[in-house]
Formats: sequence, structure tokens, C-alpha cells
Amino acid sequence: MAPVFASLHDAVAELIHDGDTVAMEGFTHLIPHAAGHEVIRQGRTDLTLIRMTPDIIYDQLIGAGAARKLVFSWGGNPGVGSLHRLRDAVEHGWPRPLELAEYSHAMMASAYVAGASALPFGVLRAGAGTSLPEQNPALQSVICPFTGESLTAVKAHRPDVTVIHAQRADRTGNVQLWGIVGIQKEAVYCAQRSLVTVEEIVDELAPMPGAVVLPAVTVTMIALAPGGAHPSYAQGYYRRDNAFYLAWDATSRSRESFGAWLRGVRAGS
Amino acid sequence: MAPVFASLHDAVAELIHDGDTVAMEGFTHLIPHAAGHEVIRQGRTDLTLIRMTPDIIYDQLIGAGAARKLVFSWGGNPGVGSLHRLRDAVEHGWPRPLELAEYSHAMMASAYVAGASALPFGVLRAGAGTSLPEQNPALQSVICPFTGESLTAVKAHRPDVTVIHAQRADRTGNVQLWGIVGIQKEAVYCAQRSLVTVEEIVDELAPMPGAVVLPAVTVTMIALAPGGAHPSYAQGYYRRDNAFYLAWDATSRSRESFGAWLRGVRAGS
Amino acid sequence: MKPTGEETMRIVAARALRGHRTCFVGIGAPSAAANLARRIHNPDLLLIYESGTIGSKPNVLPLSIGDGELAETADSVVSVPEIFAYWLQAGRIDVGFLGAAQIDRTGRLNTTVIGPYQRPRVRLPGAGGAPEIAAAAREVVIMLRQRPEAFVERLDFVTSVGRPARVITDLGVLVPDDGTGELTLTQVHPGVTVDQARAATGWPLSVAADVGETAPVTEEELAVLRALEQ
Amino acid sequence: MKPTGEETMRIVAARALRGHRTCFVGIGAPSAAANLARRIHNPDLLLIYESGTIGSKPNVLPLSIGDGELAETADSVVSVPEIFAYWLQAGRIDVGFLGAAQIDRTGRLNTTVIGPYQRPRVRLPGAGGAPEIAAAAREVVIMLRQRPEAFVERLDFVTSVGRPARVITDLGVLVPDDGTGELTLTQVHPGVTVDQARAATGWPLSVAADVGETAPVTEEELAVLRALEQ
Repeated sequence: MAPVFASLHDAVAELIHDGDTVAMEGFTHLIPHAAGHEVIRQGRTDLTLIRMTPDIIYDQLIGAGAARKLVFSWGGNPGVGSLHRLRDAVEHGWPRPLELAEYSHAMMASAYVAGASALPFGVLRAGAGTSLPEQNPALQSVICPFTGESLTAVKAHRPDVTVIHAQRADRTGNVQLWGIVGIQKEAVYCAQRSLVTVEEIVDELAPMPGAVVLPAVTVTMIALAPGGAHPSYAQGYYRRDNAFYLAWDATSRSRESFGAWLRGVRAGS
Repeated sequence: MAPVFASLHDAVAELIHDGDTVAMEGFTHLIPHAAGHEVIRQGRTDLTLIRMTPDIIYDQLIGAGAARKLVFSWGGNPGVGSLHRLRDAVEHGWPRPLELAEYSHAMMASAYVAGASALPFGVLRAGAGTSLPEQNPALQSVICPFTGESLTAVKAHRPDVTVIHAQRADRTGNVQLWGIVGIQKEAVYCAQRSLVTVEEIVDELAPMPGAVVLPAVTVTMIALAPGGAHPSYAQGYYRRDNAFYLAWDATSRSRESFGAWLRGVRAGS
Repeated sequence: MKPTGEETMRIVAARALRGHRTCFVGIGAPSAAANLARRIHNPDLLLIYESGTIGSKPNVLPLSIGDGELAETADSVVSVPEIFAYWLQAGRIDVGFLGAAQIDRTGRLNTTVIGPYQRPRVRLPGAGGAPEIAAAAREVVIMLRQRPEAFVERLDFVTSVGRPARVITDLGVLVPDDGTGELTLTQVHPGVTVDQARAATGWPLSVAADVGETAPVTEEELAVLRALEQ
Repeated sequence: MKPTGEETMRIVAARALRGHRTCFVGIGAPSAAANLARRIHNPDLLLIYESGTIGSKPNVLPLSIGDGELAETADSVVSVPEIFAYWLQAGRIDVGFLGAAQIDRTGRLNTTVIGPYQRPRVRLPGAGGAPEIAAAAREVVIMLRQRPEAFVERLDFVTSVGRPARVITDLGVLVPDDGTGELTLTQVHPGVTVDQARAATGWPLSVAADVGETAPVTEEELAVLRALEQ
């Protein structure tokens, strides 16, 4: 039916459970950071986290010990350098070991599209000759029945929950996002459940050039979270906080300074 | 490089040759009728015509003897009844026999998407148990390497030329269309060459909600053809001429009345 | 006002949309039924047209499934590949309507040819979205006039396959038997007899032990349908 | 003003975009080179970012590939699946840039791990779009600083495979041999010797019979690059 409107706290409590497979998407733009913080605050654990670019949002969740496994294609701090918490988990098993399932961007996109289409796999022409299929059993090959060509088959993503941030929703639960729309539609559509945090809830969604509308029937819950994409940005609302990304390099570099950041988030409301 | 602007006559002369495989798309909306008439006027023949819904535009080309083969998924006059010229060609070989390659809508869509993605085939879950694969060798099966499920594999469409009609283009050749956008993007992207007829050519494309922009590098030629979608419609320009669709039933029903129509088109400029 | 058999068919189909969220709409009888349901039985019903319009709210029935009003009144307009992959195949459609020229006793449909495929007596429009609607809609509702030439022992071509939820005709309603899956007459419209339905069926019609009667068409249903179809 | 080796690398990469229509841009050195080219050598160059922006015209270099300015200045913004399927895989990209932590003599790249995969000494960001750029761009241009730890006999992980058009370093330019495909030094930047390049390579470097010298960086190139990178 129509999505349920709830507080961010209640929506996360309702939709995200320990051990779930969770995708939080947003390609640089509209990253659902507020939801990520709420997952940390509620102490979720053993999550399998899916995301093309783990970015700061997953560095935080990984550092907080929320993740058992990471499914991803590029794990850096864009334009800055390493994700230190991700590296610490992989290189030293701190705060816990992190299993990896590693793809390329196009493979991740294809896995989301396949999931959104209720197909068991997607097909693409990349990855042959690389080490990726050796490490990831979700990458196999498939033969074209017409040409005999061997292509890469990637297993569909079907997360338990997808979380995204959008500019706005109307009161019946239609969601609108615009600007760089990335993989969010497919991430929501391939999931069993979905949570959309929004900058605002409006009476009517004025049509916007380049906007994607997720019809209400495709969304499970909506939570108002103004500023919820910070330090990433929400086009039309606020700009990317590049200083935060740069500062995160120092904050996240040591377990101690990250711990201080984490205590702050946990103390937050 | 950037698309070439030309008259409709010159563009058709340049891009569409006897024996070509040609897709003319537009799902009810923005059907490139003016281009279809120009193909008739220039006497093209032996064409393989691809289109989800052959509609009046292909009824005319088939009746004119331009087509050797039809690749399609639904061949009726929407809301009215039969396409009489299509039926006459299939049932009686008049004015010439017409080979058919028959799909469902989802299969056609998948074939266009695969072509636009430069993949040799698309995958979908429909068609098993039907008679369609018996009649169409472009429908095979493929086994999911993860689940063992058998799915339908459809061979990619790669037409020589795709023709669409759009609301407008800018002077550098970016094309903009909005409203029901159907399969036009994929039809253009999967083709070797493309012709876009437009209602108008403008200095700058004002962003429009719901608009699809085909960047200039994806288009081969652009021809100004105001009203070029009639009797279908161009959202924001003119409405669907439902009376024409209803009248086509009588016009096309006999070879004689169709012949009179055809003489009129051939005499047209 | 007294409804024709075809009007009753559309009205009964509209009632079948009660309690559902989403309906995949083709042109003709399905469009009439879906829009009637949205007006009377289920104002929140989301109409999804294969042309890519989601949540269309047309005021009059469009002649084609791609008329401008469908896009202008929609919550969202998406591409044709998206409507088939992310909506229909993805299982987001509660009810899909289908019509046909021929149906067999398992509910398989033919909308392709009458006669042999290579040399048909009548070339019909073909599959359209029927194979994927039959495969992916949670409930498939078939509407067609009951005549021996349509309800046949053997289809000339199998255009779509899939167990329908029900077949609504101008005479009554057929539902697949729980065990065998064979279409079984469970309901006749007011004034129609079981024998009439048998006579209009090209195979020995299976009839339920207790055949019900369709609740009479209301004045409102008929008035709204006729207003839509003018 | 005298360019650093890395500045020369970017400037030479920008020159390689002359005469091309479309460039697939990642962040960092590729973005600098592509935007420099658009300003000096090829004003019509269409910049395509993997975030889905087509025809972006940023005024300053974005920190990330998804900054708002990229969308606001684009001719069109499409989804991530579309940019990879309809643009990159479809062969619409003339030039794709790649960087790496390690390269081998056939031009294969590693951006995944240093050390064994299961227990890496250094965990690198991973593949991103590199496998598909390497597979589908008409020309692949690799940019990385030439050091023995980067130019290695054996990669720790093969992240991408594909014959590059050229490898541009801070010391010179390497091109695959027509026959063997082995990367061969064909050009050194002003002031760099072939021996320096050999010493910076972790395998016995193949050197062309006639090694050219890179045309000196112009004042304009350097000024524009530095303005972009502030």
C-alpha cells in the first residue's frame, strides 16, 4: 500500500534488523548519512552492506562494527584518498573482520538492474581476464545463444532493505529526486523493503526537469530528515561539504579519533 | 561528430537505402509519419521494418510495397481494429508477400535495450510455453548460471537506421522529447545511423520535466518537419487526430481506396 | 437502463479490482473496466499503461493507450523498457487484463492468427504485452465474449500462457478448477442460463456444483460506464 | 614557470584528447587532463562522468565525480546503469583514462590490493569503472607516475585488462609494441633521460629505436592547469 511516514528512529527500528542485507545508495549526491548514523545509534550489527562507493557513510558503519560483509565496487574517499576504517577492517580485522564481495561499477549497476527487473542475473561485457571472478562467486559467465560469445553474468542484488535520501515526498508517498540520480531507483526497486529519507514533505510534487519519481507503491517507509545527506549534498537544498570529506581523512585515520567521532554520534539524538 | 541538418528529402535520401533494416519508433506519441511518407515518395523497397506497434505508419509503407519483412509485437490500429494493408500483405501477399518476425512487447523492448547496450542478447521471463519461439529464431533460451532457471533470450536489434520524431533540437544537434517517450532512446542508440525529425529547431533547449535529451553525438541527421507526427501527436504542439485513425479503417480497407491515398502521398512534396 | 452482455462483462471486471493497488491496462474493454473501478470501487487504484504512464487519471477513455491525457495526468511517465522490466516483470502489477480471439480450457490465449501461422485465414494483431502480462501479473483477468469460435478445443496459436484468476464473459464467470486448472463456470449474469453458457463454449463446459448469479449491475455502474465510453 | 613531472603528465594527456569527441572522466588526474583539453585543445570535447553527467562544463575541478556543478552544467544527466550500458559499453567513448597502483608490461592494471587478496598489505579502493573502461573505450590512456613499485613484473591483482593506446607517466610515454603488445618507451619529457625511465621501471624496459622528446609544456597549458587545480 502507500508508504508509512515515521520518524527516522522508528523507520530504522522497523525496517533494518541485525543480519540484514542493506543497500544505502546515492552516487556522491543524496547519500543517506542521517539514516546511516541512526543505524549506528541503534547498534545494528552483522549487516551485509551493499553500495557502489562505500564512501564515508560505510566507513562510519564499518568502523562502528555494524558490518559483517561489504558488497561494493570502489572504496575510497572521493578526491581525498583512503577510507581508513574500511582499510583497518580489511587489513587488520578491526573492529571485526570484514568479508568483501567485490565488483566493478558496471557489474554493480547490472546487478541492481537485474534485481529491479526480477531477473536472477544481469549480463555485461567486462571483467573477463581480471581477477574479480576468482574472488567473487557472484560473477560467472554466460554464452550468447546467438553469437557464441562469452559474457559476464552477475547475480542480481536483492537486498532486504534499501535506504536512499531524496529531495522530497508528497503526502501520499510519491518520492521525487533530481540532479545526479545514480542508481537509487534500481536500488529501491530491487529491495524487499525500502526507506526514503527526505528533505521535505510537500502537498504536491511540482514537476522538475530531470526528476525521477518513485511512485508511492514502490516505497515502504518515508522519514523526514532535513540535511540528511550531509556531508554529501542535496541539489536545490545545500552543497557538498567538501571540507568534511577532507577532514574525515584525519578523523578516521586513527581508531582513537574515530572513536571520539563515534561517541559523538551515539550521544546524538 | 555533430548531426547534419538537412531537408527531410535529403536526409531520407542519404540515410535510408533499399534493403535496409529500418526502425521507426514512437509509442503512439511522436510517430514519424512525415518521414514514412518521404520513404514512400522516394520509392524505397525491400526494407525490413522494425516497430513494436506497426500502426498506420507501417500499414502505409506495407501497402506501398516498401517492405520485405516486418519485425513487430502488435499490429493493429489502436482502438479501431485491423491494419488492413498489413493483413492483405500477410493473408494474400498483396502487393507483395511480407515475412514476419514476431515478438511480444517486452521482447521487443529487451531487444532494443540489448542493442543500445551493445550486447548480443537481452534476457526476460516471458514467452515460455507460447508458440512465439517456434516461429521466431531470434527467441532462444538461456540458463541462469546461478539458479539454473531457463529464461528467454532475445537477439539484440541493430537496425541500419532508426527514425524518430521529437519535439525539438538545438542548433548543435541535441534532441529533446517529452511526454510518452516509449522506446525511442533505445531505438536510436541501437542503430548504426539515425534520423530525427523535429517540430522546431531552437537556440537553447529549455529543460522540461520528464524530457529525454539525446546528446548530439548520438544522432546522425536532423530534419525540420513541423507536424511530422500527424496523425499521431506531439505533446505541447498538437493533439492526436483520432478522426484520422478512425477514417483510416475505411481508407485502408480496400486496395482501391488505399491506392487513391497513395497517389496523393506520392504527388505530395 | 438495462446493460448489454458486454457492459456487464466490463462492470464485473471492474468489481474484480476491489482491494487491489495496481492494474496494468490495455486499450478497449480493460481500460473501461479499470477506469470504472477507479471511479466507483477503488479510487486509489493505480492505473499503469504499457505506454509507460503510471497513475494516469483520464477523464474520458482514451482511444489509444498512448494518448496525451494519459501522460499529462500521470504521477510518473517512464520508458517502455522500464514499464515492462521494473513494473510488470518485477511483480508490481496486482491485476492484468487480457482479451483474445481464442481461449482454451486451461486459459491459454490466441491473439495472433486464425488458421495456420504461415497462411492465416485471419491475421490478428499479435502478442502485444500479453505473454508478459500472463506470466507476471499477480492476477490475470481475461475478458472476452463467450462464443464457440472463441472458446475452442485447440488454439491455432499459443500467444500467452498462464493460469488466469478468472475469465469474465458476456454470459458469466469462469474460474480455473483448484485441482485440474480447467476453466469452470462458477457464475452466470442475471438472465443467463447455464445451458446458454454451455452452448457458447466449444468444449464440454465444466460447471461448478453451485453456480452463482452475478450481483445485478447498479444504475451507478452503468451510468458511469456509459459516460466513460461516449 | 616550470612544470612538475606530474603536471607534464596531465598536460600530455590533455594533448592526447585532440580530435576526439567524447571522453570518460574519472576524478583526479583524468579530470584535470580532460578539462584542460576542453579549454585549450578541444573545446567541443564532450566530458562524460561515470556519475551520469553528459557534457559537463565545470569551471573548477570538482573534488568528486558527482559534484553538483557537473549536473548543473551538463547537457543531460542519466542514471548510472545508462551511462555504463548505453555510453561506455555501447562504444560511445573515444577516450577513457585510467590510473593504477600497479601496471605490468602488457598494460594490465591493479587498483585493488598490494599483497595477497585475502590478507593485503594495502587495501586499495578497487575496480570502480576500470574493467569496463579498459574493455570498451576506443582508446584507453593510462596515467601514472613511473616508479619500480608501480611498474611491476607481476601484478598482485588484475583489476583491468585491455590494450592501452598509451601510458603517460611523469617521465615519458609508453606505447604497446605493434607485434608483441609490450609497453615500449617512445618518448621522454624534456630533461628526462631514457636511463631514468629504465630505472623507474620494475622490468627490463623496452625502448623504441628512436625515442622522441615531448614538446615542451607551454605557458598557457601550465597556467590553465594550475588555475583548474587551485
